[in-house]
Amino acid sequence: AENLKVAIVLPGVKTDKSFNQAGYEGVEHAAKELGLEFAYSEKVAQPDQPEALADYARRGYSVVIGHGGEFQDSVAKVANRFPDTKFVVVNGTEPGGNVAVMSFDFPALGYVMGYVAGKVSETGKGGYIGAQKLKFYVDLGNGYAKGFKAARPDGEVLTAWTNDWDDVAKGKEAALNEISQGADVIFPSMDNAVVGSLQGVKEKGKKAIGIYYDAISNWPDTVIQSAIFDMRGALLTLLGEAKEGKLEGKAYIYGLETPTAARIGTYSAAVPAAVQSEAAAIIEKIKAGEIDVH
Amino acid sequence: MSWAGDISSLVDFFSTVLRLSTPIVFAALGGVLAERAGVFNVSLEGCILGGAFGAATGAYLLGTPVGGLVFGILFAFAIGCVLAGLAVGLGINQLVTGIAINILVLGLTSYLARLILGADATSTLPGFSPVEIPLLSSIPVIGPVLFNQDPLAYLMYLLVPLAYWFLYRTPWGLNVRAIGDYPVAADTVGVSVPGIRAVCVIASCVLGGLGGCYLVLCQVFVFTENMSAGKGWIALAAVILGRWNPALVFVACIFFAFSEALQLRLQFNNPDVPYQLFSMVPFVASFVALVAFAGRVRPPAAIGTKYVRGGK
Amino acid sequence: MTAQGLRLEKISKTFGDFKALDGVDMTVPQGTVHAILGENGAGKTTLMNILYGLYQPDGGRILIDGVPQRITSPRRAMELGIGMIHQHLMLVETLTVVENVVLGLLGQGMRLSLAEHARKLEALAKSFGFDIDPHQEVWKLPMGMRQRVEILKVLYRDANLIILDEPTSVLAPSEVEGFLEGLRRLRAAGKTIIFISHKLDEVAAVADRVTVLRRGAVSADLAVAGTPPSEMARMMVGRDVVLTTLEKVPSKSDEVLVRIRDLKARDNRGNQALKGVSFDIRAGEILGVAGVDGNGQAELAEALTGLRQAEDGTVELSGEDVSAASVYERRHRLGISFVPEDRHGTGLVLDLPVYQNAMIRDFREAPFSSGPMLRTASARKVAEDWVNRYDVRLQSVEQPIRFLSGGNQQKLIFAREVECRPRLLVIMQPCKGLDVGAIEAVHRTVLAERERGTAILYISTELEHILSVCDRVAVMCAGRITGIISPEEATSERIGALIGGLEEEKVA
Amino acid sequence: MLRAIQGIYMLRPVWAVLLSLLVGAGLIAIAGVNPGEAYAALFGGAFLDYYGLASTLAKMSPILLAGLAVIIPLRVGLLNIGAEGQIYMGGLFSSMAALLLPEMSPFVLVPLCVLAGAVGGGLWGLIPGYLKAYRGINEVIITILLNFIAINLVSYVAGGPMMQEGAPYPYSEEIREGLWLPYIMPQTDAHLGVVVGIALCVVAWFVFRFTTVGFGLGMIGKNPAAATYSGIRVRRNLVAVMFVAGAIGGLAGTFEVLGLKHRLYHLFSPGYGFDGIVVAFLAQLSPLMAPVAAFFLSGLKVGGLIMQRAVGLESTVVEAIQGLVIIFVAASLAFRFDRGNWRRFLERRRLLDTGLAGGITNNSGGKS
Ligand SMILES: Nc1ncnc2c1ncn2[C@@H]1O[C@H](COP(=O)(O)OP(=O)(O)OP(=O)(O)O)[C@@H](O)[C@H]1O
Ligand SMILES: Nc1ncnc2c1ncn2[C@@H]1O[C@H](COP(=O)(O)OP(=O)(O)OP(=O)(O)O)[C@@H](O)[C@H]1O
Ligand SMILES: [Mg+2]
Ligand SMILES: [Mg+2]
Repeated sequence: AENLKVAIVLPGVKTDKSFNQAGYEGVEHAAKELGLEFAYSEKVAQPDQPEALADYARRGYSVVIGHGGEFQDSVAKVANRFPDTKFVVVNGTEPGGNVAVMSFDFPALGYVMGYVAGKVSETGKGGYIGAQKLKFYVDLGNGYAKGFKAARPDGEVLTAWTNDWDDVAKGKEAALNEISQGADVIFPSMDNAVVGSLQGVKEKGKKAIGIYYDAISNWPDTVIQSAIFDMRGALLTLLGEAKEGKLEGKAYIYGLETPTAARIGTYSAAVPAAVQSEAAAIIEKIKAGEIDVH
Repeated sequence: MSWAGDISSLVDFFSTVLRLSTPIVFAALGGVLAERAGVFNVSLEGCILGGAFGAATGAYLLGTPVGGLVFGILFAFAIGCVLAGLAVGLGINQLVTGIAINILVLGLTSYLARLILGADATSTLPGFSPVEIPLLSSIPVIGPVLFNQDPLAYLMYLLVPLAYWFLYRTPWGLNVRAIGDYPVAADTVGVSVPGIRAVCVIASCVLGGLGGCYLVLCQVFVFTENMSAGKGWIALAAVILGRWNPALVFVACIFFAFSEALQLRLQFNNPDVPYQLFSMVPFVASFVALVAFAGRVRPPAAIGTKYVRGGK
Repeated sequence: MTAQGLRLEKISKTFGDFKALDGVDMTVPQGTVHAILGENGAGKTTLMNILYGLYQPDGGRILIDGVPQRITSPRRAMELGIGMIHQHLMLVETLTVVENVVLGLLGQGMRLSLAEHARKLEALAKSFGFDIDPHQEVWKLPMGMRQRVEILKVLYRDANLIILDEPTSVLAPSEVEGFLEGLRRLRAAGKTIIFISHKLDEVAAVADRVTVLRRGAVSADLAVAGTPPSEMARMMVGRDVVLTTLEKVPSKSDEVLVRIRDLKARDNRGNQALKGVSFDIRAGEILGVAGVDGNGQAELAEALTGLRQAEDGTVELSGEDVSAASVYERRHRLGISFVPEDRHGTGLVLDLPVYQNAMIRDFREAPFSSGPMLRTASARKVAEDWVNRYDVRLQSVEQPIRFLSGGNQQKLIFAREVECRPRLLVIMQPCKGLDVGAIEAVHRTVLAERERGTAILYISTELEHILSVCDRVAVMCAGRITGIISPEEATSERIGALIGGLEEEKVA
Repeated sequence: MLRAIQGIYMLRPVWAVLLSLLVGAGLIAIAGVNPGEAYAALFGGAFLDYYGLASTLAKMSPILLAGLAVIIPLRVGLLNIGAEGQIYMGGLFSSMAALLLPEMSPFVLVPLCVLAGAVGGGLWGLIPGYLKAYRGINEVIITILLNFIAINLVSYVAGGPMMQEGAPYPYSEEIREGLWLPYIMPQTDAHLGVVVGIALCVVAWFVFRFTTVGFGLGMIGKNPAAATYSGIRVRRNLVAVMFVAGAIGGLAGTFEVLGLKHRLYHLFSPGYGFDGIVVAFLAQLSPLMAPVAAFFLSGLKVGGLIMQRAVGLESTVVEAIQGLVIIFVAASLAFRFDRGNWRRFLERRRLLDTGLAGGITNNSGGKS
């Protein structure tokens, strides 16, 4: 058969070291592994999103990915004009027809991170920093808080929303603020701004949780564990199904049971071995459905 | 409020205020200089970004923060030359030039950053570390906030009075003020309008660039695309709020940073109030301050206009 | 060729299609006062701007002390020892007097020593009989005071060749006297002075030689001594000019049209500028208001026309109290017309073409509009008609009015304010900067209005003009009317005393 | 000769575009893409392709209206940096009307929604207008601050009280299809907004050119003292003009909601208000030129995106090229043609030539 052509539309820049970059690299990786042809558009503002999706469909791309929940609606509109094209909404909520949605089990990973953080925390206070209250990031934060409390029933998680995904300085200030409130394990979940938060945590000698990739490689003294939402793995799986023509209009949610897509990263030495094995047990319980992370 | 009672928390709070205000102060001083000379420098945003990019590149390539500072200043200087050439030399509309330069700088810095910094973009760059000033830094609350800072913050302390002195106490400053208000009069007494305007614009951009340098070399130690994130616009607002007077502009920047820091704080105490409402606080506060305290503020009269000699 | 002094050879300058200067030759020996006369628009200012480096000539050359010089900028001119007082004030209004004076001054180093300069400036001012506060911001000063600052600015620079482009247009007579005396002293000190003025008596009093320009070319160059002023006027305009009194028919009506009682108002700085002014004007009567500039005249005019809110007092027109009427109402329903002092700033929109300036007052009425729509064609026709009847010299009514000479701009304003058939005409400084021909034209217009039965308030610092056209003269000092007298009783001592605020008389 | 020079002069924006593209070609080539191909995609895509043209027109709607919202006050002497905030308020008010008003005939409800959007933007313009006219507070700073406030306000509403239950992104419920603006090109997103925009431009042109109201406003812009002198109520007019400008900015937001997204999204305008400033000056404040400038700018933006998709260029290059084009075009427009200067220049050359032919150079000008 002819090559499957895949396109991804990114709302931000592909070098944000975060959500957008993960999406871009995910498609790139999957395309290489599976031998697909791929294209991308970055920094596509909201008003241009429907046209970007439609244009790729017209150009003969058979899988078009909208990278982010804001594509849900645009995809829904465009999809019925192109019945032969499969659309995927990353972090979408409403599958159906030729629209699939793909997301991660944010609460579950958040729970595990929260549990580890709660065990490591000396002050009993954790910190979560998001940019905007999008559903998945709220879920992630809630999971984190729940896990934290599971590890430390008297504990508490401070939450801050910076209202900006990329403002590094604000990211840093938010972290410093939480630290000055007594939080000592911070979990930032923005885009570029994460770097600022980690910087702040590092300066104050506190601990942090990484997101999307194994952040300990860049922040060896600061990051104790990372919630790896591996777009590469997820998209590889998803596009693999697409290549075999099995992509359906349903929700593909990758959680701890699909470690290629969602898993925990490397522990730093700051996390005692006992805690590590407790966490492993927690993961198993979540997989088995014994813990409600929501 | 709970945090107010506790000294170390207070120090943290004011440190936050200072950190948030420093890049804006740099840019706003640049804005004062350009606008006093009659040029509306909308490209401050681009200058901050360009300075940040230059700082990152310099620090990355040369491995020292001083190298970063030099590169940052050079990059902002180059932007200043472009703006001066276009807006002062050719007399192209200052707003359009500024906005176009912002777009260009955003594209170009991202493009070059991908080219030069590439995969190393996440790693921490060398930066300045705080220098404690003996004695002064041991003053309670104020000491650790003001006198345990990085070199660029000290530079800012110097620049504010320096800018004031320059504008109001030197013949050059007099020339600048005259040019911004009634360039014809300045021209007829032999003051070179385009020359001084060009110098002011370039200096203004360099100041904006210093704001960018501070972001990279003293605050976050990485470069990220579009990391200026609207600070240039806030600086412009501060220039007007401070009535084109360096000292008042400094106060306006501090006021702004204070409300920003306050809103970040307030969020923790009131997690149930939507954060967007808090995000509005600095802007609403500035708005209220403006309406409450500003009388009729007259901008330099010749702002935004091209000066052509001759004509009746 | 004169070794010492200035020589201009065959200077020409074109603006667009218009030849403003056409081969002008002029020689000014060192240590003399040289006057330039010419109608409005003759090219005097243009010539001086070329000499000062503001314009580049299209042809010809400039020799200073026998050496050809290219004067590329005012800075170059200053280096050559040239200083200039500009016809339109070149002051930065937000700066103080002393700041304006030291602006651009060479050799100041890094420090702005304002206090020291202020002291020197005060001494200099005193030697010219001027009284100024060096630390006052310029925007707070009345026009006459600003003109003094402009003069001091140049004198302070100690130039060798001083160009004075209409330096005395809003000075009071006593100040003019001191100023002319100062010029003579400068001449005695060996300075060269080029003096442009429309006031022939000033020229006669101080100049050695005079060059007369007509339409961009030199029409005469002669010694002042032995040339009567009427002869100079004739050479400027190309015909005889009535210089003194115009014949007046006595006022016909006894109807008091305007009644003003105890009018009070504040100026822009919030100071009490009008402290209770009362007077009447009958239909067909011209009431002159004399006095040193800045004694409340501007506030009086503005309060009458509604541009300034009166604090207290009443303004009655034909018995109707109009104190509360808006500007629009006063202009249209009540028929108040106003020729403002500042024709560029208030009376005209310089960027608009002549015909649109003609409709500024009445653009909401026929024939300039019908309903919400402008009637451009008919506006052009009206403007052309006015241009013909009031002898406005221009190339086309489509020209931006910026490019008309001051006299012609003034004539258009008069046409506009008079053609609407006003009941009350308020005129302020109507002859500022006008040549003798234009002044005559303006005064004819004023007298024709009087004939028609309009009440006219004629505010001016030019006592001579007031005495020649007005039926009665009110003198203002410090926001009060110090006396109202008839021109016949107006001896210079009496007026001088009134202007100084010495004599209080019963209000007529 | 003079005519030829004038012809070249008339086309100067075109030369500017070509020149900037030449510079941009360098960037594209360094990025490893064939510039010819890239530009073919940009222009072919934005202006010649059916769908591309539709995109251009869809984008032109907010940009043109924002441009008009800048032009009108600027002609009256006010600099409206706040079109962005007015767009947001327009979007907010119109979507609230569309979602909250009771069911009624679209013929009533659509105009009501549009009106609500216009009023929302208008009120947001009224604030700086009032403060400027009656309090003398600089309108630039007020509009900058109001931009930030409006953006956050919409974020709050779209992510809070009006957010759709369980939505993955802060946006409101969908507005029902009966209230959508009609499309002007089938199968595309091009909606009626651009037509309204052009119509408003013509109206604005007509008002400024042919009516007494427009004449009065123009006078305020050129010399407010003279306007007061002529009996115009300057303050009142300033406030009214800012209301109208704000309303037009509000329409831009309204049409984004009713015509394109059909929901209130947070951050729905990616800086159209600032594009409006560029349009205003490229059009040299002429309402009739505004559609041309807006069409060009939207084409450039849409074409940039198409170029990304067609040849795989990074957004950074596209942005850099957009900046270059705007700078060059603005530069070319600032370049003034002075007939007299050129004629004198040619005349001097002719004199010189004849002089040289005759063997003597007697340049009577004699400039040293
Ligand atoms: N920049 C310019 N562009 C076009 N025309 C001009 C310009 N400056 C002056 N002119 C024209 O040149 C002529 C000479 O003007 P100039 O100001 O030299 O007259 P003037 O003799 O000083 O008159 P006045 O007595 O009114 O001051 C006038 O017709 C004027 O309209
Ligand atoms: N002479 C004055 N001194 C101080 N304040 C004034 C004066 N005149 C008007 N104002 C202020 O200006 C505002 C506007 O006055 P007014 O009612 O005349 O408004 P308007 O008719 O809309 O404007 P305009 O008269 O300029 O066309 C008022 O709020 C008043 O406080
Ligand atoms: Mg003159
Ligand atoms: Mg009023």
